[in-house]
Amino acid sequence: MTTALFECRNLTKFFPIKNLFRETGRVHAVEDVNLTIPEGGTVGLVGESGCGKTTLARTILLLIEPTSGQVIFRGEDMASRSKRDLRQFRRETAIVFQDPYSSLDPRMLIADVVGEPLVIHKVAFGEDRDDVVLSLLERVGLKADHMYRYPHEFSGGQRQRLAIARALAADPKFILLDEATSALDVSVQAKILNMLNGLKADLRLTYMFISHDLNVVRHLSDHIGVMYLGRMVEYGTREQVFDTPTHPYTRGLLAAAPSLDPNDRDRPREVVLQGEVPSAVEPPSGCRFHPRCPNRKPECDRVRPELVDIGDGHLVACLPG
Amino acid sequence: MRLSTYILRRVAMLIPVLLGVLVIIFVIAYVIPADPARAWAGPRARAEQVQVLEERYHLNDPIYTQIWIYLKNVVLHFDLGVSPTTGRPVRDDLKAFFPATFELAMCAFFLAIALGIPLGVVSALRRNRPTDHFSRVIALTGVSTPLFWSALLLQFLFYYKLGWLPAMGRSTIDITRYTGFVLIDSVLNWNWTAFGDAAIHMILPAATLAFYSMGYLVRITRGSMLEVLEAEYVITAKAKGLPRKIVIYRHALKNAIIPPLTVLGVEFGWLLGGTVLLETIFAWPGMGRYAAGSIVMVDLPAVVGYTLVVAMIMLLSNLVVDILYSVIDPRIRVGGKRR
Amino acid sequence: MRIPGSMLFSSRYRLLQKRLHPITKEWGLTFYVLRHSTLAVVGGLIALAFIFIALFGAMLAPYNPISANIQDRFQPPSASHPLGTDTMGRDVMSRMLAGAQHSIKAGLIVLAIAVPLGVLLGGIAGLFGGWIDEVIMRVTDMFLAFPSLVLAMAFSAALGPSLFNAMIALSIVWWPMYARLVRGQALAVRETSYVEAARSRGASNWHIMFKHILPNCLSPILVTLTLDMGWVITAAASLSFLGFGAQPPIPEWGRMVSDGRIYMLRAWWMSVFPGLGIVLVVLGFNLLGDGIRDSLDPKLRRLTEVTWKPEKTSSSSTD
Amino acid sequence: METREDLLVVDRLKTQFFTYGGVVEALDEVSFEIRLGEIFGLVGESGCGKSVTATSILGLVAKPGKIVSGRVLLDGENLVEKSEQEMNRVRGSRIAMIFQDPTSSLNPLFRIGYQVAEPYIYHQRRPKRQALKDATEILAKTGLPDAVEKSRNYPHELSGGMRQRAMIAMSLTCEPDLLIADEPTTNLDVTIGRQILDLVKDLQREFGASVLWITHDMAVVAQMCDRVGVMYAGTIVEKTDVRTLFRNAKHPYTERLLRAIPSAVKSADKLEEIPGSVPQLIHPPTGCRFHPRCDHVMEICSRVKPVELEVEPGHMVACHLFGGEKEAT
Repeated sequence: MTTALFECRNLTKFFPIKNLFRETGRVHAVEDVNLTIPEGGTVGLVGESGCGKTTLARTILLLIEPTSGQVIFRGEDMASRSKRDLRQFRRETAIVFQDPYSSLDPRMLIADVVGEPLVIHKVAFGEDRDDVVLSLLERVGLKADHMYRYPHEFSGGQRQRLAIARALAADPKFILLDEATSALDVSVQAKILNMLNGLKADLRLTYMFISHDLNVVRHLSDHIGVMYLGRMVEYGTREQVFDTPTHPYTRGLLAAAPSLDPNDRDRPREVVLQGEVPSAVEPPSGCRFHPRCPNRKPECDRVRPELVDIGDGHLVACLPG
Repeated sequence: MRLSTYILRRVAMLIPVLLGVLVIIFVIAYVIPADPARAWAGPRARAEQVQVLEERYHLNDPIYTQIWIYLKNVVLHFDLGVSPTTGRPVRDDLKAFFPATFELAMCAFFLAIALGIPLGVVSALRRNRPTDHFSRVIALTGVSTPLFWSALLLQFLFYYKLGWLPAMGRSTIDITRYTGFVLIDSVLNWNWTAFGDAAIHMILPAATLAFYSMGYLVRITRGSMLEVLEAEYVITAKAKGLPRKIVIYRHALKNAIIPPLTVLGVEFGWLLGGTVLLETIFAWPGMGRYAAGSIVMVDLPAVVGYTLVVAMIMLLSNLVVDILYSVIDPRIRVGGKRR
Repeated sequence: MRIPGSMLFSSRYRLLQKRLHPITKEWGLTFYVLRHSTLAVVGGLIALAFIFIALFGAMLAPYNPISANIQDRFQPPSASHPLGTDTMGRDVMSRMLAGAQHSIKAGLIVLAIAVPLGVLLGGIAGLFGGWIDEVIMRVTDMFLAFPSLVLAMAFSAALGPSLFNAMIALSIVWWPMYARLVRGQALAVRETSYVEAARSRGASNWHIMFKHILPNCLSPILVTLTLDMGWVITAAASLSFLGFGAQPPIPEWGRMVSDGRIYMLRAWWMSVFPGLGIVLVVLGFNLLGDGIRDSLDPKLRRLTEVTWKPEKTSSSSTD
Repeated sequence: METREDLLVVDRLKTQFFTYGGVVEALDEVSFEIRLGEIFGLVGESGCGKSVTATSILGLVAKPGKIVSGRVLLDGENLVEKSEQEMNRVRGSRIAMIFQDPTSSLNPLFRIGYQVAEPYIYHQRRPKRQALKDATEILAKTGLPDAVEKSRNYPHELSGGMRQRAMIAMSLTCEPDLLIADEPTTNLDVTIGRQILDLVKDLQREFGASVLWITHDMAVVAQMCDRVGVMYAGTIVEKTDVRTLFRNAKHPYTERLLRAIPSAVKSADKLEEIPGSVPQLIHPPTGCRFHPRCDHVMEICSRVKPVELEVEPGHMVACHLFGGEKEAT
């Protein structure tokens, strides 16, 4: 088996809600998450807004400080490191965001945008840097004459290519794709997804892919985690999660996603999720999903289910019964 | 958050700012000039006289002691000290001059709002048509014309050339003073001649002041209205088939009024600043003229007292605006803190 | 993967040219939009004329602006004195020509002090946030709690009335506006994903300040600066009018209005023309500022870009 | 297929935007018809003119834009020729619209209940008190929990899903004949979006309204619509019933687009790509607007705009692959 590049142990992030004088509450954004990202793999993270997937992503990259827990990168705990000690970590990790419009500084030339990590890490300057930028642009399917332009001259898809080129500068090992294709049209998305797959193979990258679009996650990832209200409820390989979904939430989520087959419309859906995601400030007790769960048991509002291996590393947090 | 909690919090936040304001005034007033006591005592004063003054005003103490003494007097006795030039308590002087200034500023303020906001709205609705051009020219001229010059010009025109309006002063008829506000007092006296007289005296200074600050309101209102007219909720309102009047005056206007509303506090501050110039020109017996005179005389207690009062009015007007804002916009109360 | 630099660009010069090209193109577009707004052009011309007069006005003046000439007192506008003469027989036009420099000096000095101070403090407040932000913003609140004219009056009275002191006084009350502007912009920029991307790669606060926040503040500052030029000139004139700024015999315009005040009936031109001068100049800067604001408006730029063909634009096919 | 009466006929609609940069040809002779009681889907990528079609139908095209030619017939009446006042009686009453983003489409300063009640007040002249009461009823119908209480809330106090329910309630107040839904689930989460889809379908059956469903999501089309029009760069390239579209798409664009979607059924490593990118509509490609990106491009494609051909009953395709030149010219 491959080794783990990233490991999160009991990672927790609470955001305090303060008024002028004291803390009045906490947003339970991420709670007690354990996750392993194998080197060379792609871990997908799905869940609806407010499930904590974006917070988890930022905590893994230590863009926000975890409340507790460990972020282990190549066997070393990074969460306890000082800012200066994180330089190498920062060099080897990168992030690509959803919105192609706010992710590029409108006042910077493309050469400066894409070359920024090189300058931050003092890898290359001046003409050398421009050479690297040029090769990066070619990697993502752009041309040399795009180098001296401003971001507003590019379309959404091209901007996303630029964001990927910037992520690739300074040779990272790990790229976090935060809804990286969600703002794009289908035909553009297809190109970007194909490119991401190609880059991964060529440069031996490790991805973490966050999306609400189940089909896209399925297309790209080999392992998938499903989150609900700050907790991981199911984790397994693509086949385990998509073919034999076990947690009621996963099943409901999969059933809720419209299928491309018009004949499915007449079939009754297996699980229909009612209601909305509760507030993360005062999350439900016990299993966080119990108020919406179609097959809840009496003890669900008291007992917190742990992630349990139900075979071949397929983890599910649901009380047996 | 409830509205009352919100207001209490805003008031609590005023106190440190007010303290800071006081410190700033003190630093300006008491540190920089070389020898205020000598200036007050006059050029031929003997050294002992200067010394007496220095002691009376604690000029030889360190600045924090001075601030402390001043603060104690203000808070405990509402005492702003005694003006060395007039020999009267600053509090009494300000009390005598405040109504005139406030009356003028308020008249100008409401005039500016009453003209500026509708003009801005109409300008936006008739974008790039003659009405729009007209109101934009008015606005631009307003903000570009120095107050002192337009005041002089209007005075020259309406008094000297046409003789329609009085050039100076606040009123010529004596009436019993209850509030100090001539317009109100004349009504309370049931004296309409006095009211007319006061109103006529008010026209020129108030109009000058209003014209100056109106321009800004026109611009902000116009810009905000243009933006709101393209907002999606306005399109929704149109798609609902609501009459045009309802779409514009209910859905659009209520939203468009927010940005001009938020600058009203600042606007009022400008008006107060402007009164210094206007009161000098129109011989208006208000605080502004008093302050200008005191500054020339290096009358520090008077200057500090005046500035403190003005700063307080500004902070209060900003507070009122914030409260109004939170009444109109329910979203403001959520976070408690905007920006 | 790497291609040696020498193969790509034959010389450093070509590299520089390539890098500068898009920048000049951006400014070219700005200028193009600006040029197509009649009002902005008028404003720009007034501003230019004013700067020209400020630089060379003293040389152009037909009469000595300072020395008295008693036999020519209170001359109405005529061929020899187009704007009349004042109480000491000095030519009003000459005094105005010679006095322009004081107004522009006031504007430049005030903004030269207030802008860097405001930008620095606002940038620090916005970038670091937390208690630093809290302290800086409370201090700006305190300064903004005074009507600026009153505060400037107090300052210049404390420092002693002179034009230079009036400028110092105005700078002290002017910086909070810029601090607010830059802080607001910094807060907005700090939230963007390009800053987060930079942070994720280990960028320092200073990198973010100088590479992201300040460049993004440039256009709003430019607009405010132009508009403020007019405001500062008015404020300086107001101070002089009240006797806190320029002292006689300096021919500052606000002072000239003040000097002519008591002679309005006898010689209206003494006050009217200097005042008109101020109006014109402030109007000019206002028009120019509005024009610059419009020309930096992304909506208008996009619309105009299509008609603007500075050179052949190569189209790209990948997306 | 049984013949049903057409409720809305859009006939060679041409909407253009007159900007400084030139004329944006947003819609180029778009034609389709919506039958009584059906859900008609308009699908396409961003900028293809879906939303402009909706605003054109309602007569709400934003300023530099204008309907240049064509007709919009609602029960035989041409909406394009109607005056603003006449249109106001149609909008919200006979044709209602649900927008994509419920957050920015609800006025932040008014209570939900009042906003829903407005059509009652202004179209049906109900007294305000009655209208507000009726508004809570229709809100309850859309599945808003605690409708009475929620109707007194401001939009920012509700979740995205609840806001969209309020938008739907608002559109149903006057029992419109036609409901235009402009991507109403795009900004919502998967499970909430599905609830909204189910809701609209249920309400459509109950009210018997026709629906024009605008979306970019093929899966939503598959689950929601009876018939579909596929748009590309301001034109309708293919128009058929939904099952035919997914089984037997004919136009090269539709065909490729369907294969570009990462799908649950086929897990290919590589997705289909369409070369090139969507053209600018200021100077759109001549002839068939898709020809620069098409694999099957022929000489005629760049010269002549293809007309719609019925390749099988009820299946219209605008492509030269399926028809001779004689019909086109």
